[in-house]
Amino acid sequence: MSKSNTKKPLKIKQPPDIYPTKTKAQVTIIFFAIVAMYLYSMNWTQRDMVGDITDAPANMVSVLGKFFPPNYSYWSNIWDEMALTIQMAVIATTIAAIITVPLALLSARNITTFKPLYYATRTFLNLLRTIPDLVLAVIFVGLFGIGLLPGILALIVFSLGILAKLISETIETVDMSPLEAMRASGGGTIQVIWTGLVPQVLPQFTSLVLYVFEINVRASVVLGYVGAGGIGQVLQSQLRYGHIAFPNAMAIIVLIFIVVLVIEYISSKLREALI
Amino acid sequence: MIEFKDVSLVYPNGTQGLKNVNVTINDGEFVVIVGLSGAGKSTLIRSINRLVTPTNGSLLVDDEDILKYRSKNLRKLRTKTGMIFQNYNLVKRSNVLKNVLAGRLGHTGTLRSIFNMYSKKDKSLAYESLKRVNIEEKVYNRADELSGGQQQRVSIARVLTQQPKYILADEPVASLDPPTSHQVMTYLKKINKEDNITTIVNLHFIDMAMEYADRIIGMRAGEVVFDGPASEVTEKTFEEIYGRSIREDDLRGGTES
Amino acid sequence: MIEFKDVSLVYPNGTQGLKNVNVTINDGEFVVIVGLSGAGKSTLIRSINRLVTPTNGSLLVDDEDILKYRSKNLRKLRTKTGMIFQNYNLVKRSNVLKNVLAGRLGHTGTLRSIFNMYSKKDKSLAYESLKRVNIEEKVYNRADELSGGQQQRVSIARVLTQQPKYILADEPVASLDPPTSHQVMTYLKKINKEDNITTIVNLHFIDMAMEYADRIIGMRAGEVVFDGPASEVTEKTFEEIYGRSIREDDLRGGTES
Amino acid sequence: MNLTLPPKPKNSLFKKLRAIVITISIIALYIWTFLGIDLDWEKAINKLIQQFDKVIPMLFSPDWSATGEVALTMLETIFIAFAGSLMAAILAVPLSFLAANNMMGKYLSMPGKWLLSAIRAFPDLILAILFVVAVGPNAFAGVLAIAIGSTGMLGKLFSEIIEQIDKDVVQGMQANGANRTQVLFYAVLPQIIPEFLSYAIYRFEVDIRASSILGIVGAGGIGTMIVFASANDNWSQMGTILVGIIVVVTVIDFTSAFIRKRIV
Amino acid sequence: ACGTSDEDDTQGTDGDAQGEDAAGETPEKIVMGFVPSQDSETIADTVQPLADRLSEELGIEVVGQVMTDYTALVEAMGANQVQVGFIPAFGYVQANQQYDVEVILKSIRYGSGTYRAQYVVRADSGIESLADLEGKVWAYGDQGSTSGYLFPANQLMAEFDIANPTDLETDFFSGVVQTGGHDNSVQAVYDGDADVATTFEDARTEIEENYPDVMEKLKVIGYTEDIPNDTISVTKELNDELVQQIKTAFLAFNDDEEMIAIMKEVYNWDAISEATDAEYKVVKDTYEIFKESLTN
Ligand SMILES: Nc1ncnc2c1ncn2[C@@H]1O[C@H](COP(=O)(O)OP(=O)(O)OP(=O)(O)O)[C@@H](O)[C@H]1O
Ligand SMILES: Nc1ncnc2c1ncn2[C@@H]1O[C@H](COP(=O)(O)OP(=O)(O)OP(=O)(O)O)[C@@H](O)[C@H]1O
Ligand SMILES: [Mg+2]
Ligand SMILES: [Mg+2]
Repeated sequence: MSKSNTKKPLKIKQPPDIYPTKTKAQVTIIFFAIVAMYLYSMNWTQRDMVGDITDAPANMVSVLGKFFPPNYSYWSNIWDEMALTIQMAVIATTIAAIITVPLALLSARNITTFKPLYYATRTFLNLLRTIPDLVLAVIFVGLFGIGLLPGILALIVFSLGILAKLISETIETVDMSPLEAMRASGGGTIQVIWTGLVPQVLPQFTSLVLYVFEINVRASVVLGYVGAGGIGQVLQSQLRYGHIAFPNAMAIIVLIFIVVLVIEYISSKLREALI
Repeated sequence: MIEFKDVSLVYPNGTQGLKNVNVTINDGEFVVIVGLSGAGKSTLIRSINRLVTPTNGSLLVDDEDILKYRSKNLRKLRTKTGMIFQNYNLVKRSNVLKNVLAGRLGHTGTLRSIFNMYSKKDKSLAYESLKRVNIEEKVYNRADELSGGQQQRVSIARVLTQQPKYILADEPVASLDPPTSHQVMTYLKKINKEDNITTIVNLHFIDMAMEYADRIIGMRAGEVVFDGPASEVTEKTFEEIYGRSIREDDLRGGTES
Repeated sequence: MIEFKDVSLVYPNGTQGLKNVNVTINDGEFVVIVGLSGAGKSTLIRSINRLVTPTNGSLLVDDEDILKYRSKNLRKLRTKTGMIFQNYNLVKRSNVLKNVLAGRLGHTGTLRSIFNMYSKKDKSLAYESLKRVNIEEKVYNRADELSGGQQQRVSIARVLTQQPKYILADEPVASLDPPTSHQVMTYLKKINKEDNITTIVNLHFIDMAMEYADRIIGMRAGEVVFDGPASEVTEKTFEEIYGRSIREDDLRGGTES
Repeated sequence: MNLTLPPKPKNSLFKKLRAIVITISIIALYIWTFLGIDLDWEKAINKLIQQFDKVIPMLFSPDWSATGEVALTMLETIFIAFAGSLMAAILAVPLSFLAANNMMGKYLSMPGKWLLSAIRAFPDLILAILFVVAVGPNAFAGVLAIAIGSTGMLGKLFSEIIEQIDKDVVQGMQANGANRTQVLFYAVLPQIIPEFLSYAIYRFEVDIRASSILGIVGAGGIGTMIVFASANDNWSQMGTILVGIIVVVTVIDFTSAFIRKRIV
Repeated sequence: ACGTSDEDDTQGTDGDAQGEDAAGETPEKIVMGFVPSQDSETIADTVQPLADRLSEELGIEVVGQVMTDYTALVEAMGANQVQVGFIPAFGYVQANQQYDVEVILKSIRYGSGTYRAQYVVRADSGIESLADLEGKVWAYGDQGSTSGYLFPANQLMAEFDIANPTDLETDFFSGVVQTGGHDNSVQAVYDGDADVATTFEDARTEIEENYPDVMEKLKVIGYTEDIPNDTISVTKELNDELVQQIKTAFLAFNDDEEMIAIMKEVYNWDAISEATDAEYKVVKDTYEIFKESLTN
C-alpha cells in the first residue's frame, strides 16, 4: 500500500515556479505569434489608408446622424415585407428543425457509437457550415430563379448546419444514466432515445430552434442582396436612394430589431414553460 | 439461477474487470457484493444483464448462456432482470409516473411507448408499485423535485413495475444518508422476501452488508475472494477483501482509489 | 475562540437555517457537527466565515463580533479561517500549485497576485503544504486530472498554505469512498494536532464522527440538540439527532429528510 | 393485486391555460404562414430542371485558372478577418462582463444586453457605409466593420459563458479572503478563457466566410468575388471560391484545435 | 473644384484627406472608387489597369478600389475619403446634391454617352403601347435602379398624370414583382409571372443563352428618354489644376490603343468623353420627383 517508498524523489528544488518552463515557453510563443500576426494584419490592411484617423469618429457620427430620426411612418409601407420575412423564417426554421433531429443524433458521439457513421455525419455538417450564406443564396437563386423558394432553401441549409451542430453538442452533454436504465429494463433503441433522451434535450432544443429562428430573421437582410425577397430587399433598395431614404432604412432596422427582441422574449417565456 | 462459470472480462483498454469468477446464485437469494472501489463489483453485476459483456467463460441465467445473446434475446433477458442504480438514473424532467412506466418498455411496442399508450393494466401496475414503496402521492411530481431517498424509491418502483425475476442493485444507497439508506435497504429486502425475487446488491459499507445479506461475496481486483453466508464473516474477512484492516491509520502513501 | 450567542438565521425565502444557537468552540478543538440533510450544518459552518450572515444574535470570533464586519474586516476574517468543501471547489483548469497558492490570496496584494508574483516564501510554503498531504509529485497536474481523494488533499494543502487559525470543513468526505475518507480525516486530525488549528467538520456519518471528533455537536431543524464529548454519545443521542432510531424498521410512512 | 389506476393529474388552471394559449398561437402562426406564402412549385421545379445542368456540374468543375486569384483574395480575407476578429474578441470582453447577470445583477446587466443587441441589429451594409466614411474604402474599413459586427455576437456569447461559471469555485476563493479582483483572476478567468478562445476562433472562421461586407467597402476579399461570380453567372469560378473557402476554414480548424490544446 | 469649390461645406466633413487644408495643394495619394453599373451586361472586378495608368500620367500614387455598392461610394466621396469616383448617373446626382461632387467625364458605350430603358412584353400579349399597360403586372429589378425603375416610372407618371410612385404601383398597375435584377425581370415576363418588364436596352440578350427563343417570344414596346452613362466625378476638395490633369489623362486614354483595348475588354467601354453637370439634369429631375414620395 505505502507507495511513498517507491515514489521518485522530485527533482524540483523548492520553491517551484507556478508553471513549468515548457508550458511557459509554448504559451509565450503562441502569444507572440498572434501579436505578430495581428500587427502585420493591421499594418497590411492600413497600407491603402489615405486619410487621417483622427477625422474618423466625426465622419462616422455625421453619417450616422443622417439615419436619425427614423421615419417611423414608413412602417406602414413594409408590413407585408416584414410579414413575408417572418413567414420565410418560420418555414425554414421548421423544416431545418425536423431535418436536424436525425442528423444531430447521428453526429452525437454518445448516441452513434458506430464511428464511421459518426465521422461521416460530422464531416458532412462541417462542410455544410463552411459554405457562406451568401454563396448558398446565390446558388439557390441560380437553381430556382428569383423568389421565395431559393431564399427559404438557403435559410434551411444555412440554419441546418448550425442547428445540427449545437443540438448534437447538447445531446453529448446529457446524463446518460437514465438511458442506461431504460436499456437495462429492456427498451429498444428508439424507446430508449424517446423516453430517456428526448425529455432531457427538449428545453435546449426549443431554445436553440428559436435562436435559429432569430438568426433566420436577421439573415433575410443578407438574402435581400441577392433578391431572395423579404425585408432585406426593401432595405437594400431604400439605401440606394441616398440620404433622403436613410431615415426609412433606420425605421426598417428598428423594426427588425423589435421583431428580434420579441422573438427573444417569447423564447425565454417558452423555455420557462418547458423547463 | 445465475451461474458464473470461469468468467473473465477485459475492458478494451486492457483493464481486467473480472478474473475467473465462479459463482452460483440461487433463486430467491439476497446476495450482497462488497469490495473496494474498482474491485469489479459493478462489472460483475452489469455482466448479468449484459450491460457489459464478459470476454471469457460462460454465464448462465436460467440455464441459458447469455453471453451468446443478440439484440432480441438481450431485450428479453433485460426485461426479466431489473436494475437499480446509485444515482437512481431517473429522467429528471419527466414525472414520477412516466419514469415508473419506463419499467414496462421491454413489454411494450415501440410505437405504443412513443405515444404514451400504455395499457390500463400497465398503468395500474405502475401505481401499485409506487404504493408499495409508499410514494404514490408524488405520482405527478417531476423526478427532480424529490429528495434522494424518494428518487431511489421511485427507481425501485420502476423495477417492480417491470415484474422482473432478478433485481440487480449497484450501490443503491451510496448517495443517501444513513437513515434513508436503511429505509431503502429495508424496502429491497421486503420485496425480495414477498415476491421471491433474487436480489443482488453492491454495497460499500460492511455493516449494512452484514445486516441485510443472506450471503456475502467479497471481491478484490476482479476476483471473488470471499463467498459465504453473512454469519461467517469475520474481521479477517475484511482484511482479505480490503487488503488491510479497515481502521489502519494509513497516513502516508495510501493509494488513491 | 468562536462563540455563537443566540444566533439565528432566516434565509430570504423564509427558511429558518439556524434557531437560537448557543455554542462555544475553544482553540485547538476538533469538533464534528452531525445531523440530517437540511439540519443546518452547512449554515452553521458558513456563518463562521460569513459566507452567510446570521440575522440575529452575535457571533464572536476571537472576541470580536463578526456579524458587524464589512469588506475589509471580512477579508481578514476569511484569511484566518480556511475552508474545505465537499466538492473541493478547486479551479479545475488550473494546475495544483496555482490552486494551492490561491490560499495566499488574502495575504497578497491584488497586483502581485494578478501577475502571479508570489514571494519565494509563499511558493515554498505552498510546496511544503503539498508535501504534508503527500501529493507534491502532482504539482503541475491540472486539478481535473486528479482523483477525488487527491483533489481533497490539494484543497487541504490550499488551506494549509493559508496558515489559518481555524479550519472549517463542510462534508469533506461525502464524495469519497470509506478508505479514502479515513485517509482525508486522518490528515485533518493530524493537522489539527500538529499545528493546533481549531477544526470544525460537518459529517453525515456517525461512526466516523465518533472516531475522529473530540466533541460532537448534533443539529436538527436549525437547532443544536446535542453538544458534548464523543465519549458521551449514546444510542439515545442518535435518536435525538435524527429524530428516530436509525435502526428502526420505518417501513411505512417514513418521512423523507 | 387489485387494479387501481393512478388519479388523474390535477394541473393548475394557469398551466392549462398556458398550454392552450401556446398551442393555439403556434397553430395560428402556421396557418398565417401558409396562407401568406405561396410557393410556385411547378415553376421552381421547371426552372431547376432547366438550370441544374448549367449550375451544378460547373460548381463541381472548378475553374482552376482562377486559383491564383482566389488564393490571393483568400489571403487578403484572412488578414482582414484576423485583425477584425481579434479586435472584436478584445472589445467583447468588457462588454460581456457588463451584460452578464451574475456579474452586474439582473437589472444592471440590461443596458449591456441591449447595447449588444443593438450592435447586432445593424446590417452589414450600414456598418460598411459608416466605416468607409471613417477611414476610406480599403481593407482597414473592412477590419473595423468586421470588428464591430463580431463584437455584438461575441459579447453575447461571452456573457452567456460568464453566466454559466461554477459558483462554488468563486466561493472557495472568497473563503480564502480573496478580494473581487483576485476572485476575477483566480476563479472566473481560468473558467472562461478556454471557452472565450474557442468562440473567438469560431468567430474568426465565420468572419472569413461572411465577407460580403468587404465587397461593399472595396476591401476586396472573397465576398467581392462571390458577388461578381454570381452577377456574371460564372459558376465554375464559384466552384473555385467554394474550394478555397473550404480549404482555408479546414486549415484554420486544425490550427485552432492545435492551439487550443496548448492553451486550454 | 469646378466652380463649386467656393460653396460652403455644410456636411462638417471638411477634413482634407491629406491633413492639409489649402484647396490648392496637391494630394500625395488619390483614391479612385469604382462601382460597376448595375445596368450593364458584364461586370468587372478590378480597376487596377486604370489606376496604374493614371498614376503614371499624374505622377501621384493612385489607389483603385472596386466597391459593390454605390451608396457607400457616395458617402466616401462626401467625407473626401475617395477623390475620384466612377459612379452611375443616379449615384452621381445624389453625390452632387449632397456633397457637391462634380462630374468631369463620362463613359461611352456602344458609341454613345447615353443609354435607354425599354419596356418588354410577351409578343403574343396584345400589349402594343404604354397605355395598354394599365392593370397589368410590372416586373422591375429594384427601386434604386435607374433604367429598371426610376426612368420608366417617371415616364409613366408623366404620361398618365399619376401623382406618385405608390399610386403608379398600386393603382395603375395591378401588381408589381421586384426581381432583383434586369435578367430576372425579363425572365419574369418570359415565364408569365409579369406582363411587362422594364430593363436597360437590351437586357433580353442576358438570358438568350438559356432561352434561345427569347428574342421572338418577347418584344419591346417602348423606350424611355436617354439616360446618361456612368460618370467619372471628383470631390470638391481636389484643386482645379489637378482635376484638369486627371481629365486630360483620362481623355488621353482614347488615343492609346492598349488602353482602349483594356477599357473595351474589362469595362465594356468604347471611350471616355467630357461631361458636364447639365447633362445629368434629366436624372436630377427624376430624382426630385421620387424624393417627395420617399420622405413621407
Ligand atoms: N468502461 C470501462 N473501460 C475500462 N475500464 C473500466 C470500465 N469500467 C470499469 N473499468 C475498470 O474496471 C475495474 C473494475 O471497475 P468496477 O466499476 O467494476 O469497480 P467497482 O467495484 O464497481 O468500483 P466502485 O466502487 O468505484 O463502483 C476498475 O479498475 C475500473 O477502472
Ligand atoms: N441559500 C439558501 N436559501 C434558502 N434556503 C436555504 C439556503 N441554503 C440552505 N437553505 C435551507 O436551510 C436549511 C439548512 O440547510 P443547510 O445547507 O445548512 O443544511 P445541511 O445540514 O448542511 O444539509 P446537507 O447535509 O444536505 O448539506 C435547509 O432547509 C435548506 O433548504
Ligand atoms: Mg461500481
Ligand atoms: Mg450542507
